Amino acid sequence: MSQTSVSYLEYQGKYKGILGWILSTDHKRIGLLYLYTIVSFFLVGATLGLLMKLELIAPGRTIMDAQTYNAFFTLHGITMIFLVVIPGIPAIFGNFFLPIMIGAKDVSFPRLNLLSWWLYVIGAAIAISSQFLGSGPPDTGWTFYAPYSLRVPTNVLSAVLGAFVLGFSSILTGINFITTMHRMKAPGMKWMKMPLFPWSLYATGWIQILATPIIGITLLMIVAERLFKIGFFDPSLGGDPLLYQHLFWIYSHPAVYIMILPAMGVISEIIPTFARKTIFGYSAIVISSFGIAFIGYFVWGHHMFAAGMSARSLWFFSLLTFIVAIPSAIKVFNWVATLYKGSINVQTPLYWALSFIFVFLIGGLSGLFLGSLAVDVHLTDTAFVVGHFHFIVFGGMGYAFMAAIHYWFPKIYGRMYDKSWANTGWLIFFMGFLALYFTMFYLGMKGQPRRTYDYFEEYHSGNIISSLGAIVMLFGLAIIIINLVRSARHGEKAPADPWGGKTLEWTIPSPPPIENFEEIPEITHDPYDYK
Amino acid sequence: MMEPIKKKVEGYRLYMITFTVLSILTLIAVWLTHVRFASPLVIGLIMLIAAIQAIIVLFYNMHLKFQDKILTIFVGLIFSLIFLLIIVTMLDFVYR
Amino acid sequence: MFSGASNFVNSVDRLTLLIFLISLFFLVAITATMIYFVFRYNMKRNPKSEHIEGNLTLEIVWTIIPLILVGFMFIYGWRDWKMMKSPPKNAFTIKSNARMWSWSFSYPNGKVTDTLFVPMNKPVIINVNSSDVIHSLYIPAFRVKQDVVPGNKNFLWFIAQKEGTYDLFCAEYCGLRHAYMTTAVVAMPQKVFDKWYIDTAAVAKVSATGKLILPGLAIIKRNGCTACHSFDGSKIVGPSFKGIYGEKTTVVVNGKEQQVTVDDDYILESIYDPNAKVLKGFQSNLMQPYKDLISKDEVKEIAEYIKSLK
Amino acid sequence: MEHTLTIQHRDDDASRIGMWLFIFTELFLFAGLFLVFAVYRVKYYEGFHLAAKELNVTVGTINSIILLLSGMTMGIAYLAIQKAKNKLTLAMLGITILLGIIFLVNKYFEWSVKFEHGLYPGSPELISLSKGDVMFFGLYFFMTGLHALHLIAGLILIVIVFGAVIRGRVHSTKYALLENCSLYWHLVDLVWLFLFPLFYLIN
Repeated sequence: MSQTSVSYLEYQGKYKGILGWILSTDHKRIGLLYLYTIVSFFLVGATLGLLMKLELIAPGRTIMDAQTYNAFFTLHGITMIFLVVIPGIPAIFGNFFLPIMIGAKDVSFPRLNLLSWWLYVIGAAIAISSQFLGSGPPDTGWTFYAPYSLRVPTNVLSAVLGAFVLGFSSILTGINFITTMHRMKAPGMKWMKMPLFPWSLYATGWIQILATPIIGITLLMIVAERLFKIGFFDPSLGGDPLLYQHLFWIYSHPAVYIMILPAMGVISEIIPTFARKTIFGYSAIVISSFGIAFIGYFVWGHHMFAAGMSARSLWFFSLLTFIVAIPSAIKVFNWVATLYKGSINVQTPLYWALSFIFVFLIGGLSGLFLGSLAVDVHLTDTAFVVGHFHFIVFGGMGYAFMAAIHYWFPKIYGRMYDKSWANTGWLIFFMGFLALYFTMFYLGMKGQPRRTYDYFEEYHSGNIISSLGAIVMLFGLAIIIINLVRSARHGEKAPADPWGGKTLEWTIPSPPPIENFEEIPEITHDPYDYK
Repeated sequence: MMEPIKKKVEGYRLYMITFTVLSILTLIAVWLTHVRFASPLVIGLIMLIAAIQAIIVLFYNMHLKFQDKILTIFVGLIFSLIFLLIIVTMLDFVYR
Repeated sequence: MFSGASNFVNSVDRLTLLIFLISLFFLVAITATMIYFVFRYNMKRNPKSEHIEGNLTLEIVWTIIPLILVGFMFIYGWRDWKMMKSPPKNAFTIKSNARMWSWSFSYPNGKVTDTLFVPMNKPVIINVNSSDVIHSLYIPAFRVKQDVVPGNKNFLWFIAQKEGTYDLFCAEYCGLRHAYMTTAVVAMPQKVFDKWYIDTAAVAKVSATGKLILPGLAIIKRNGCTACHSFDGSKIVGPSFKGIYGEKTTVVVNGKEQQVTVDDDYILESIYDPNAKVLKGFQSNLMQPYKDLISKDEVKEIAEYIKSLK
Repeated sequence: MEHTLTIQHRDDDASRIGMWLFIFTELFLFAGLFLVFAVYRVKYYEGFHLAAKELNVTVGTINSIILLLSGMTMGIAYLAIQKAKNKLTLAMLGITILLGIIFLVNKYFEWSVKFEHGLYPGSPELISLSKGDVMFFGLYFFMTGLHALHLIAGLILIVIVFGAVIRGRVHSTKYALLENCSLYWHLVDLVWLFLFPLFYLIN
């Protein structure tokens, strides 16, 4: 066997053992590094979430005190948003599959890619250290709203600095991906012959580059304010707390699209493969990605409808919020239309993809309530919002992540997982998920505010269902993870193309050889060629 | 995509000319503030001068003129986006 | 839904229902189509797929129709919201002050309460103010909410249309006791309200529930002290009031420990300059000076009340 | 790793695109600050008006010209390396470094004068002034400080390039590093072109 045809998993380079991984500039190994770190953080965040739901199963103190609860929802938010969902799909599957899908041997800047991962680890370490250093875990919520975040004695600084470093990691990944797509597409692969997952990463990359610096500078201002008493946001020094919210959401709203666009890209890959049919409306899906990225840049104000913005702002943001729903709807319609007259092979990834469409629909439609000004006044800052964004962020990114890992697992590890266990896990997870988050819509309509440690008796029954749902969901999650971990080592060997996929990653062996392609392929046909 | 245009870049003189023009524009801006204080017209003029200077720096010093057109389009979009960002935020602060 | 508790309930609920029905239609229609396709065009039934690249007409149709629908939602949402910001001129104005973690309401005649009392069938404006961080005044039953941003002026208004007591929450996370920053809105017929409103003598003695209490307690409740100080010896954020009067305690002054006796002077100092001598084991800078809010006579009443808590 | 040798073919165009993307990010970093500036200028129109008079226009103008001049020398260095005139390149890079340092020294004196007058964030004098003044000087120190940090980063980059030219790692057919360094230096220039009129001139 020649050096180049060795799989990336077995390849022995300059460094051996663990160093061969954490110092590797191979995009596939970096993808897996991200996979392991992100999944670990996800489990931390999920555990915190479960503990919070257990606390809320009954009014009054159940298992923890209010300070702990507040610190938990802060850490849950920081971990899940900055450490899990934002890097999630782009850093793991983007790193692993973007070069392969466009017929390249690696990304444009492999060393920068490794640096991104290291920055991610360092940022994560700083953010997590906030729990143990200084005067106690931060309790501001992941939004760090001023002036509360300026006054509390808890250790807000390291959490903020951690988020800043993580932002850098995200920007570098975005720069790397965009450059790669500009410079390294295989000969013959025109832009409009590129598969949809790389397309979604392209749109995502631009948001990462153009939105992340805003949160960077905002967090730096918080640091300056806490350390040097420059009064950017403190009303007693002449600052305006609403300006903080503007700056924060200028990034953090587009961040939702950093999460959801790659998720949509994954779904756009899976549906044609399992329908054995080319995607319906390729260019509509591409254009809608950019529509989402661009319009999504100007809807941040809908997080602040009750905050006292000017009427003109409200008008503008509400209108654009409704308009940004349209490109997402177009994608859903195109996915469903792709199934029409297909020859559908129902497998685990398709279960996840179809349930993605279902939960994403619920998430998106519940957004209509919140986009509508008069209704939003009642629903904002209640459990309804919590339900809404968990349907979008967890239901969107989380389900797409599950779909992606079940879709590409055979390619990544060269082994197949146990399909019946995978399906069982999916079903239990799905049921638990609905119970957990759907009840939040009901609770929010009844008026239960969010981020509360305690609640009145009238909200008790809803909270019980929700908490039980969390337990069921995590049970399903355990089945899924155990199945995958077992199969990575002991599953039966997978062929190069187990699903009948047509994109480039299925033309190379599983697991991929170290250099991806013996010879760079020449592209002559469309990405989903089932003719 | 984004292939550089092979035409070789001119001589050193270009940089001396841009430097002279940029300096003169700066001096004009300073002179303007001494002539009349803080009328909206003067402020507008000063910002216009800054914008012209920025364009000179981008096109000549940063060689945008000698690169693929797509990069110029990107830069144009970036600046429009920044402009839009400020306008949209100002919708709140001006009319509150 | 449609309880009519305030003038906004029915219009908001109507819009909510409209969006709900449209959403439900799309959810059911799309999901059903999806499931139908999965069965109808299953590999076993349909072994060969057809090659369809797209359809421009369809793309246009399913762009335009949702656009029109959300356009309606936007217009109705905007129209109803406009109403929430256009109070009539003859409204009754109440000032509300939010602080960590309590509410207080002051009425034009100088009355101050911790519970919001409003007359029925009369427009009421509430001008909100915060003395520390961002809070949010939220009355779910009335469908109204307004963030209380320190340094920014804002208001909300409503007409209470049904007699009763309703929950009032803080909806913006504001720290440790955020969940307990709740109180009630009492909507009463105009006559009952007038009687309550004019009766300034009874103000110090009657709480929301109508029970007779010591004047000190009324002042404590009105200023929201109970958000942080308990009467039963349990530690919330600040020290409990129970059994402290006359006791010797250790306080921290500029980082140094010191012994003081809890007497009228210490209570006065703790209220007017709370961060000067902080009881050991408690955080400083959490409590704000109440110098402008509580008079010296009132402090005496508070001290009397604390004395009574053995 | 040996396999990377075959993968990491040199792609100067890629590194230029990467640099431009990074510059876009930097522009947005400053855009956030310009946004803050705009908001508070509207809110504290009077205060900003008066506070801006505290700044020394002469020093600011001199610094502007110095920075523009350094942009010129950087550009000449970039051309010289393409024409294989290494000595001229080194000389020009040296002058650029020098000009950058002069700019920083000027800035240092400008700042220390403000400190002597008690005009720094959190000082008792400043607190006693109007909220507009507090905000103006807060922004002044933060924005020019951040700009100075970028300038220092640029200087470090030039020193690295300087070394690379000496050791022959950057030469007439391989000058991507110098080109990117020059792009970055001009970004620092570009930001100052807006900072200068906003703080010193519009009063």
